[in-house]
Amino acid sequence: MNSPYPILDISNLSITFLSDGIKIPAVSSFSCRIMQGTCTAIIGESGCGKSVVAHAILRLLPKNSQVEGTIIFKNQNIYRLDERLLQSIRGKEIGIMFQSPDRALNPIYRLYKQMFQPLDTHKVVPVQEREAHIHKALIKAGFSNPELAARLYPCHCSGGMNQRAVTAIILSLEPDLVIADEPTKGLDRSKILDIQASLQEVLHEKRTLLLITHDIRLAHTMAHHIVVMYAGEIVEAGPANAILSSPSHPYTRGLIQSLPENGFNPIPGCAPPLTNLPEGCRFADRCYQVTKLCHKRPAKLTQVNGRMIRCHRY
Amino acid sequence: MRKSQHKMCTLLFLILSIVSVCCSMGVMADDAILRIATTNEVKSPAFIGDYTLGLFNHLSNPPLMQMDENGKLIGLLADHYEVSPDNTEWTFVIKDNQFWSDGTPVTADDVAFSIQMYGTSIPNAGWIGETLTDTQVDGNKVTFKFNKPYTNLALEFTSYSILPKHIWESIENPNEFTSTGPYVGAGPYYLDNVDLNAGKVIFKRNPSWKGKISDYDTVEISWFKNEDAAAKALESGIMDTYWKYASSYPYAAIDSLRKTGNFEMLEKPTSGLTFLGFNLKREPMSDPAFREAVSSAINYQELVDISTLGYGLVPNRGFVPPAMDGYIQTKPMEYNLETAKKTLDSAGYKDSDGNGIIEAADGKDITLDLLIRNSYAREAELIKEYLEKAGIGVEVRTVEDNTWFEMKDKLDYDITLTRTTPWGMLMHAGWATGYFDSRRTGQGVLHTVDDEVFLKLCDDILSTTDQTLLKEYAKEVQEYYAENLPGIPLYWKNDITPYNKKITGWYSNPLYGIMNEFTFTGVKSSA
Amino acid sequence: MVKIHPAGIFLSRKLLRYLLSFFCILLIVFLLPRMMPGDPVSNLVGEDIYLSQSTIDSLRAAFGLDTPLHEQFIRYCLQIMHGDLGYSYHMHGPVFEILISRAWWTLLYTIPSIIIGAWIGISLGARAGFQSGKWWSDVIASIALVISSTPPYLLSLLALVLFVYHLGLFPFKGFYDTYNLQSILYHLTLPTLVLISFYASRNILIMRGAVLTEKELLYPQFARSLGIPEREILFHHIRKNAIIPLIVLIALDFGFLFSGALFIEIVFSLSGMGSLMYDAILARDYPILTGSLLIIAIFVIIANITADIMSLIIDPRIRRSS
Amino acid sequence: MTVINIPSWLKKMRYTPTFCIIILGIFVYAAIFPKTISPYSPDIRFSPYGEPDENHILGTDDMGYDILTLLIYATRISLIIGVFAGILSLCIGTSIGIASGFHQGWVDDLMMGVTDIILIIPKIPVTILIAAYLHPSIWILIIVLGLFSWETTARVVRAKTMQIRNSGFVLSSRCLGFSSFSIIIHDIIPVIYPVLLPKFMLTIASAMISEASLSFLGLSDPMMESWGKMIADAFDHGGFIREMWWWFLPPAICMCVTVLAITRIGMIYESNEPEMVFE
Repeated sequence: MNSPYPILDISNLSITFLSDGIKIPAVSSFSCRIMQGTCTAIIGESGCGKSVVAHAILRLLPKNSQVEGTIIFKNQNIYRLDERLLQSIRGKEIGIMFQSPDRALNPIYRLYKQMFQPLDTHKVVPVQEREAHIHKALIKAGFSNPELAARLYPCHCSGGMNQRAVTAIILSLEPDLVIADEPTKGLDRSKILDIQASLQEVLHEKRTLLLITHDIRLAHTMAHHIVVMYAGEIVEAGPANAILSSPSHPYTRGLIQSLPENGFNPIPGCAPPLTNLPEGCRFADRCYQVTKLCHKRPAKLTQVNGRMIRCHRY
Repeated sequence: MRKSQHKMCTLLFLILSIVSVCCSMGVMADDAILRIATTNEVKSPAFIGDYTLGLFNHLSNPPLMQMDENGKLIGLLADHYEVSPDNTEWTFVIKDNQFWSDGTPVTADDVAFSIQMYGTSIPNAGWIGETLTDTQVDGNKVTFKFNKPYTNLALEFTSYSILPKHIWESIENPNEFTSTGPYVGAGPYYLDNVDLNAGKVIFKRNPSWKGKISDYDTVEISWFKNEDAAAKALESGIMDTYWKYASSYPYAAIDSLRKTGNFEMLEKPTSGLTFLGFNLKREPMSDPAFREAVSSAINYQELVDISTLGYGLVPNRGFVPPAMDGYIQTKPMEYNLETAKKTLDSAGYKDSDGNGIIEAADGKDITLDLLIRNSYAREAELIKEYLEKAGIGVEVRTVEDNTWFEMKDKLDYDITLTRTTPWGMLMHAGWATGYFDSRRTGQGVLHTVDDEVFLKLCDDILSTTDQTLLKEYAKEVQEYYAENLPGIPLYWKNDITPYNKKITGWYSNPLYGIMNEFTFTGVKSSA
Repeated sequence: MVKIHPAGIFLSRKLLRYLLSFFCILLIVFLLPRMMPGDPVSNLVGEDIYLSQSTIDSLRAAFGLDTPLHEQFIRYCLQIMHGDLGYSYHMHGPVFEILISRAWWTLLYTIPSIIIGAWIGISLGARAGFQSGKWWSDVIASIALVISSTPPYLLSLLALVLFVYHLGLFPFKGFYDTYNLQSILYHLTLPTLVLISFYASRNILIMRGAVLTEKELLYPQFARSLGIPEREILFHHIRKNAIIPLIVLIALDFGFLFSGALFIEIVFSLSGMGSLMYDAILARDYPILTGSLLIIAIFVIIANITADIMSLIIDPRIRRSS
Repeated sequence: MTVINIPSWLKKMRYTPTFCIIILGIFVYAAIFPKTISPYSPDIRFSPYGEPDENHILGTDDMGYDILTLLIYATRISLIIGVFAGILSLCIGTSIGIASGFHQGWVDDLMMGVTDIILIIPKIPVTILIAAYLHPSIWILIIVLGLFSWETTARVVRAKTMQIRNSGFVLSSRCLGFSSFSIIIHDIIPVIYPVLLPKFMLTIASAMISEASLSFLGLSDPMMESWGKMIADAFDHGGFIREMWWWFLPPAICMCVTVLAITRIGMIYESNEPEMVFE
């Protein structure tokens, strides 16, 4: 499964936001290598910084953010690129599906125009074939009647239709790396299966997928590699089936337990506020195997039989 | 960003090119054109119908009589006039050797036709239509017969321009007749073009004019809609002089005009003045003692300094200024707060509740309703301050001109501020009687005095043309004003007319200032 | 799923509303001048002229003021039906011709000002709103604010003194000296530039406010993530969304096209519609006042209709909700 | 990401440039206690048309009053008229705009019909009417200025409301059963606010300006000293012909600065943090 070279290499990325004079460390020392053709899933509670990482990859963070660390995409450092080169990568080589598709689409344009414009910017296909290309992408995204769908306005469509519209726009540009940020949020069962099918299609076409989700079942079916994040840090990372079948970090084990099919018992307490993080391990006051050491010293990420864990017990 | 910036500079380039093309126009060659600036606007190109055009067209169609610089009536189109002893028959002898601009000679028929036409179809000449019974023409004499005696007909006939019969007889409604094209005139210039869009009236030299001629073959009168622009145009030199009917060049602008160094000032005392009018039909204004107190509470010297910037003087009780003939010396107005308070006290107006304001008989504070038009706001502020110092409460109410006319006619005010004009002072029985006689209505008149003595005096004046008797009556009228103070004059003033130093030969008369034939035939350019 | 929006019902209801408001306007436009104190007949002549009572009565009859008000109104409505706006005794001419001759000149300087003012307002306002962090966007916003918060009369006079008196670039007054194109352009450049600065400053402020709202939404962010350059995001995406509030205002400017700019006409002594109506108000010239107010009312209604239709076309969300 | 919650407006107040607050403070102080900071009392007259010199910083006007004293005493009326008329017109305009934008159908038609009619009524004749029949006190002026300047605000607000009427968050709060009134307060006004702010600023400016043009046309009460009246007096009494900049520019500058300060304070509510994409 591991192909010859990593398409994306993030090394100790840490992002802090400055809002109203208060520093918020959203992500601290996040590093991960994503192999070409594989699907990596980042899972964790909402607010643990996983979406921040997704947006940092394409330099879409707002002005009040400070970013340290390097993100190498196809051995180009994203944060060293000039604006023009970055624009040629965005959409053409890395596509990102935003969380709330309703507000991500321009309300006053028909779907056809919103798909036509990026194709025209990146000149993906010659002009005469664009019509056919758009229809093909719409069908792939799950629209039964592409001519009708192309004439729709976002405000006239439901949430699910807009989600599929966003997918169609991204896939029509045929990017090498697709970042899906919470694709299944707020969707019912049948819609989730549709999204899952189109994501499978991405992998089928030998593209890389970075899945940001809190839906562990989706991660289980799709991902080859899983990264678990908690309060801005990686607590556990490794091959998917190994981590999901035998989670070693207490937080991961708690996540698995909280699934409906495993008894539905959630982890007590809630994540610490990012503005005043505890001394030791950030999961200390919710961990059932907590020791005095956990409260004093923060744990370091160590390599333990093929997976990375941040816990004093290893 | 390239495409939109490209568009931006093309637009800027476009605007700049238009601007540069226009500025290259520069100032046209300055051939012999006399340019007069004014703020009297011509509203429509109706030769007779428009009020302002009526003021200008004396230049091209001279009336029968005119006034010389010290106010005496002398002939213009007519040489002289005779009056029958019972003042009902007026005979005018027309000067010979006068020709219309289309070459035909001016005849007595033209005069007869014009006056009859005015009588029948012009609103403000309705009195001619009602009283003119017969018109006789023989040779160069015209005799008008009226069914009632007139003593000041010569004065009235200084404002009715005489029109060529052979042109105007075919026009069935002359008051509504409008045309911008050339009008036939008998004066030194004829009216060539009325151009509302350019904002000017152009007079060209009358080819068949036999009299003296000035250095200018065109006269352009341009009107501005605000005094600031007019003053700046004058200072910049593109205008030669400034004229406004019955008012002076703004006093405040005189200093900056002098600073330019190329203007002289023609200063002439005028019979136009600003006065405080009483509503004599209301308490306490009807009480002469109260009016006396008000008259001594006003600081006249400060009013002269502020309103006329020194180009005026403290008035006399006789109301009529020295600029009018028949003026007699009366006691000057004097400002004395103590006497004002004492007169109020002795007249029974006590300040019982000690709040500084006197009370009327019913115990309530006296607060006079001072109704003014907005151009008198400054004087009203001062009057309010003076009267309140003397113990009389004042409430100032500013209204728009037309509202003032209506409220004044309904006598819905206590005291008011308004002005007289040279023409108004001569109206009715003359010496400002037109403003006070209650039998006479009109926009600018107060019609507040219905005292028998005064009315009889007016009728006496109206029934005689004997100059010595008129002098006597004039003295009686001025003594009546000094005695009863129906209106308190605030200041007498001089009218200033600035003119370009390089131009000489200006002549000004009390009625129309420099707009008279002497100026337009005597003006020489020394440039 | 495309809804066939009931254009017919929607437009007919709008039509009924505009007919009703037109009738109310007809009533107001007729009554307002007549409610003002002051009598038109006495304004026919100057301050010093004496009108005998018989002349006044004959003139009142000629003006048609002697009949009771409701009769006058009915006669007035019939006149309107035949397209005759009546005769003005103050201006000595039929109202329609006077309005047309004055309107032609007023349009000559108002139409270019509104169009260029709108164009500058939209492009500069959008750019200032989009790059609101930059220093020059705050500079533009403050200049626009200074211009729109000083009295127009003061600004026009300052322009007159500066450009005409001191620099001598432009003439003092009038639409032209000699009736030719170059003279007209020479005379109208400064008033138009002053009027453009008024319209442009207001449009800049409104556009900047609207773009600031749109800029922070999600769809520009998504477009950026698709690699669309900033300039296209601004022009294609944000500006079209943000223009709706401005369309309403610019349509209203076109609506009041005929009323001209009174202060520009007073300062630069232009005899346009603004000063015609102002003089008609002062002289209580009922026919002119009623005629011009009626024309302006019709244009404002048309402007409002076009504004509604244009916002329907541009924004499907409005189409869905009406 | 819960943060210790200081009240949001206080937190944001720190960010408005403090000189705006100081300037507005000075003007409000001058409006309330003019006596304390004005060099002379307003009814003492000196020599007219005085140039600015050491004892008259801004010179004297045509009646000899000290211009700086007039400027200070005029603050009160200008501020009251500008702000109150602005607020009145904004409230009417916003409520009618939102009501007709939110409730479609005959409500919209009725409201917009009324707006069209009031839009067409010319201001000058109405002011003449009012000046003739009522004694023009300051409150009547505020009501007139307020009642005749809200139409454009109403139309702008209506256009914006119709735009966001069907967007997600409004629909969601609707199906949560919120009354339309609370939807308006909590959902629609915050979104409309950035468009409303420039309109509010323009309304205050136009209220002060129309007060100035009324005094220029001579329809306002001469006893009411305001910045607008000062400028109008300067034009009527030769201030412009003699190019006495120190007479009519200071009131115009005060007007601009007041409107700038009020807007700048208003701007702190213009949220420029981007819509949080990460929740």
